[in-house]
Amino acid sequence: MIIQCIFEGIVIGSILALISMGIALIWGVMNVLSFSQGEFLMIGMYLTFFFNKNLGLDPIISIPFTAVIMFALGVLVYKTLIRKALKGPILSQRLITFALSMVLVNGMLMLVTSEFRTIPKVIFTGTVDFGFLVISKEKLVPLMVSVLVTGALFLFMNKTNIGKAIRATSLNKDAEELVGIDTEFSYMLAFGIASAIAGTAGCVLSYYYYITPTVGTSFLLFGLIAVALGGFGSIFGAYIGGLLMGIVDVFAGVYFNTAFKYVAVCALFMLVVSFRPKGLFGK
Amino acid sequence: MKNYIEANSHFIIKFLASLLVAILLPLFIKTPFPLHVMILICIWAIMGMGWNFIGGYAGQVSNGHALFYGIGAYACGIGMKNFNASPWITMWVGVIISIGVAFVLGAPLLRLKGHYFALATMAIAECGRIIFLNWNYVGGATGVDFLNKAEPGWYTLQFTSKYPYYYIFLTFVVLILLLTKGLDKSKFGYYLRAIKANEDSAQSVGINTSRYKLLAFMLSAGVVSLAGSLYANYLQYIDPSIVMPLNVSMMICLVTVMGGIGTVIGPVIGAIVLTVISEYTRATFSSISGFDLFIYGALIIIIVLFLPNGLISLFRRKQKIRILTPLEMEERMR
Amino acid sequence: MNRKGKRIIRYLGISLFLIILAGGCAKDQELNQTDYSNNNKEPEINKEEETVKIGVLLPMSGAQSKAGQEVRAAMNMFVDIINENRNDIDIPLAQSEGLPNLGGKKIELVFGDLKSADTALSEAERLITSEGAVGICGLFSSANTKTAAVSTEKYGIPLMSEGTSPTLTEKGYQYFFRVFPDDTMYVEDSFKYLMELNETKQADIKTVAFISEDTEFGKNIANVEKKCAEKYGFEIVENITYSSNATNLISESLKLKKSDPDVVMMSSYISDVILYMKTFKQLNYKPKMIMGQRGGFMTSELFTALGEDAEGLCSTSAWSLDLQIPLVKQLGDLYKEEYSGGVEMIADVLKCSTDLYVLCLAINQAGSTDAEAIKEAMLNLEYPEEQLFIAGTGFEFNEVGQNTAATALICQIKDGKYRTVYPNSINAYEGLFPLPPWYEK
Amino acid sequence: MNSILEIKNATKKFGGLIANDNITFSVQEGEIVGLVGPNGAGKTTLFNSVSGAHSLTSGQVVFNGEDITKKKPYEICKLGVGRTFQIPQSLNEMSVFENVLVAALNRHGSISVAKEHTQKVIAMCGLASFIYMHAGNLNVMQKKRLEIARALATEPKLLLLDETMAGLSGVERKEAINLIQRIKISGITILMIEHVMEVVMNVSDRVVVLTSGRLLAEGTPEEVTQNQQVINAYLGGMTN
Repeated sequence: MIIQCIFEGIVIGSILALISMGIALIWGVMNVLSFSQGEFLMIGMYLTFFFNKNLGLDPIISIPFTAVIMFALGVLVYKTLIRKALKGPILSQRLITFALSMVLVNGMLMLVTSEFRTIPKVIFTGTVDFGFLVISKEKLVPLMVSVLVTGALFLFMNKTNIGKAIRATSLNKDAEELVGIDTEFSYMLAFGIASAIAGTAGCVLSYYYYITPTVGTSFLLFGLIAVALGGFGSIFGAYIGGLLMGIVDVFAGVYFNTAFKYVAVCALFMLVVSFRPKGLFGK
Repeated sequence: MKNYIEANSHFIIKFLASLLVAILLPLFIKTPFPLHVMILICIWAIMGMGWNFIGGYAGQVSNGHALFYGIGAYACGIGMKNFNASPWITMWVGVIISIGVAFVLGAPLLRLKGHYFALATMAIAECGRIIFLNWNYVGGATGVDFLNKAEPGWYTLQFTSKYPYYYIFLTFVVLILLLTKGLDKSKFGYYLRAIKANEDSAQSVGINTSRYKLLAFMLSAGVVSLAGSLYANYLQYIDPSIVMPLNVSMMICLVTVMGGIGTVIGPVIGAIVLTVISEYTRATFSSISGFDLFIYGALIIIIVLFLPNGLISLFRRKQKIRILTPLEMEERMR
Repeated sequence: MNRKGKRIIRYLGISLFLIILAGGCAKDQELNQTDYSNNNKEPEINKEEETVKIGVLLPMSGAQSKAGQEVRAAMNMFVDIINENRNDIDIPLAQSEGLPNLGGKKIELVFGDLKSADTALSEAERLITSEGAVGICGLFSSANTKTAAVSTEKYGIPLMSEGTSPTLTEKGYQYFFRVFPDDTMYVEDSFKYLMELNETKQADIKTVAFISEDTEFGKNIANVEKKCAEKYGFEIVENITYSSNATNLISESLKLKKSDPDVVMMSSYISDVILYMKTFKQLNYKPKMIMGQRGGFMTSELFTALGEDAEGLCSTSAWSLDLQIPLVKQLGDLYKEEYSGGVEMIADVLKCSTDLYVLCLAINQAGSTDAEAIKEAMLNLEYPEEQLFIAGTGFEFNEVGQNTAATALICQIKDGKYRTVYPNSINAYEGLFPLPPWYEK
Repeated sequence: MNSILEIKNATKKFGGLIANDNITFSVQEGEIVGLVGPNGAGKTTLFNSVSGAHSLTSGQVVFNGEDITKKKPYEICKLGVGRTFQIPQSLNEMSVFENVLVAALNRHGSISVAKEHTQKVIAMCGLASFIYMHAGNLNVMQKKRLEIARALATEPKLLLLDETMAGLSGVERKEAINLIQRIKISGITILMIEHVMEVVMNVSDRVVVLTSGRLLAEGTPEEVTQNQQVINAYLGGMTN
């Protein structure tokens, strides 16, 4: 039973990690708390559904397409809204993303009504039953994809010079400009990558989850907490934060009380933040 | 006192004029729906002003004030249902409980800065909602409805017509507005603004920043809980999903930012504009699903983008940055 | 932002704001001249209105807006049947135009948005006072029924709701009516069905588990289920409450799999039902029987989202397409072809539209839109037995507004459609027990 | 004259780095003490320890006979220690008047009394013409002057000045020296970190020299300039 809980916890944690990494990227680089990350996840799911229904693509195959479209959407949103908002007070940046999430949810609601859709058949189905541990192949997909995406993001941020530029921007924007790095480009890129990651999370999640305009909101709150748990702007910290959230979510539910499992998760967050005000890996 | 009036004459004239309008307006309204909107405006104005103390003046943006809103509502609900106590008493019990909770939570919370503080308050409000949802004494998910027609209106604060509700809520709005005006130019107000501007340098000039932040947090908790009690009596039925959801916390913060953060009448302006837009978009566009919230979100984006300092910047000329001529300096020195 | 730009925005903003305000007030004024200064007596709706307006509250946004649209279509169907002369349909008021006893006045629906429980209060009030509704019905949950009742009781307007919580009839509402059974009857029925399975098919069901979501809907049913389980002697192995906006339902499913009950009774909305079925499948766990308490089980999306995974799911219900009454098939087909764009009629949709239909019957029988007269007519509603299109023996409302003649039934999904399995008086189809596992080994 | 401030073997470590190593000296009431030393000698760290911005690893700070090592910045300020920051930390969204008013409120509860006091301090510091300007819009010299005004408004007994002369032109420097002398006359003891030797030598009564976290020498300006260790450690490069 415990092994099953650990496995399930890691799976849920890996999806939460995908969302919290996107938030950590935006938070770290632009110090903006993005409330619309949940909605990018939802749009990613609808894109996957669209590809699956009309072009018959399995969610995994549609990951690259969804990621590219979401990247473009992220850049568009950055150019139109976030860039202007960055000039205003910090608080209005957070409210812009909150209002944007309201617009996206209800816009999608008007477009495609709130009907619950699912992806009928996927390549990896069926379960492998070891008696004490049942591994469903559908659950392996989010695990693998999130490890791949984290690795890719880690390499990109540390190895490529564009990635280093983005990381440098998060440390000190003014020094950046003096050195001649175009911070606008880094911001746009960061926002684009974050929404692309959320889109990938959407593909992965639509593997076994239902799709409706309001699906993003519940993932958003726990993605935010996972980021704060992991630490200010540290992407690796967000990944660990996401995993931790998933495991605590399952264990609290099974061994404590299912109704109060989210109270346990919030209690963990309060505990960590009171001892380390900047989160586990925060600078 | 004389120079106080002379100094704030500008504010007093505007205040009395708008008060007159607020008092006379209901007499021209025939159907209760606009009156319902005005009552909501009062509620949101009180909440916005309450939140303004901690979010606006002290700069510690909290996204979890629905917790105190819920405590105030439940204090009245349970008071009426189980103890048959008049809301005039249970309202203040709710305020005291909220201040207590704010004091207990304030100490660990206020050590956090910026986004962390916002996320921590959001997590706590969500925990509060879940706890109230599964707590059978307070009716849990079935909520508390206290439609009690026995005692007369003034004792149970339950009336068939809307006018008494409106005028009672309006008096609360005026009282809290005057409280804010008083505190704005007081030591408390200056200290909070200093904390918001630069906490370290504020501390180096003798301000006990953690104590003042806690005071502001407790004051804002009390005022928001008051709004919760008033709204509970108007709605006469409460359950956790009405009084403690995440979007109520966000709306409280939105009302103040929209109006003009850290100003005296900012929250009131924000409450008026936002409530009117949200109620009327819902009433007129109710046929297409989701359209009214779509418009609402879009309007908020437009306002926040083009008027970053809030709607109040429309009505207030920017402070002139000028250097005093020597003559003015002489005259000021005397 | 130079000063001239700011001044333009200022005037633009104020004028826009005043237009919204004026538009809103004007819309209310001309629609309804009733004077509200002396507020405590009921609003006298002047008689020359050419149509009888009925307020309909539906969830327009959020997860339930699709169901809202289906209910709206069904209600339009009933309004057309009443307003036009449809002699091919053999139910009262069909063969006449409008309400004969009110001089042939037509029925007109006015709609409001049920975004959340507190908007129910203001929307109900808006429909009554600004739109002049003489009665309120719609797709209610128990929670928003209570807030809507605050308005309807205050203005003395009949409220028809299918919120199934038994507490609704204990509140002493004067003008509240419910055509179909409440939770207690549904849950009693599901346990009687289990008893019958034990007798006729030696299913020897002994243990039961309850999964209920943590809002009003789930909580009420959980309490009733506990009482009935003790009454009928079933052992409760698990009683799980889960948070309705959970990101995953794994811990709940694991606890269920560990306790492995004979029957799982589930009261959840559609999103959780889909998630549970998928999670059960991933854990390779198939309970012997899944008995849903309506909610998510009574939605058209259950079939589209789950496909053949939905086979064998049972649910309590007040109505089913395969009732052996010709009228049922006729109304079902009319709805499918002309109103819902090919979506099958499901129980919840019929229940809400029947509320509307019964309200019109009462108004017609009372011959006026006055609430007391409607209440009188409702309490002794005459309805010819052979023209019934719902289960049960007719419409007999007791003084608290519950239709005592309504009966519940149990149905099970077989090849993509709900088939009635209990009571077998309505020649039920042979139930399937226990359910086959997910993957044939 | 009794000593107003005694620093007893103050040590401050940031992880492995020893910023202050066992520093002991005292400041007498009413005098001006210059704290000099090359960059990175630990001068500002010492200031932060005295004013409570961060705690000492070991050692003790006594002010007017009261141990203030463990106290918080606002408590120390209330006791009578005003300080300025090396990089001006003014309250940028507030006007100059409000900046100083906030500091004046430290001693005077009522707003009106505090306002009068603020007027006097602003006039004394020569900021009267910028009274309604936002602190954020001031230039460096004005911001440094505002730092002094804010510290003065708290009516301190001891004033810690952190490089208030840096970046000032000839005329501005004279005004600053004049201001410091006026402060001294009003009976406030001054401990100031300064790089501008010309100012330190003819303004301060005594000079304390720090190098790489340790106390090198202490004495009147004349003694310090002759002290051989100081010359090769710090003044060696100067050819005057």
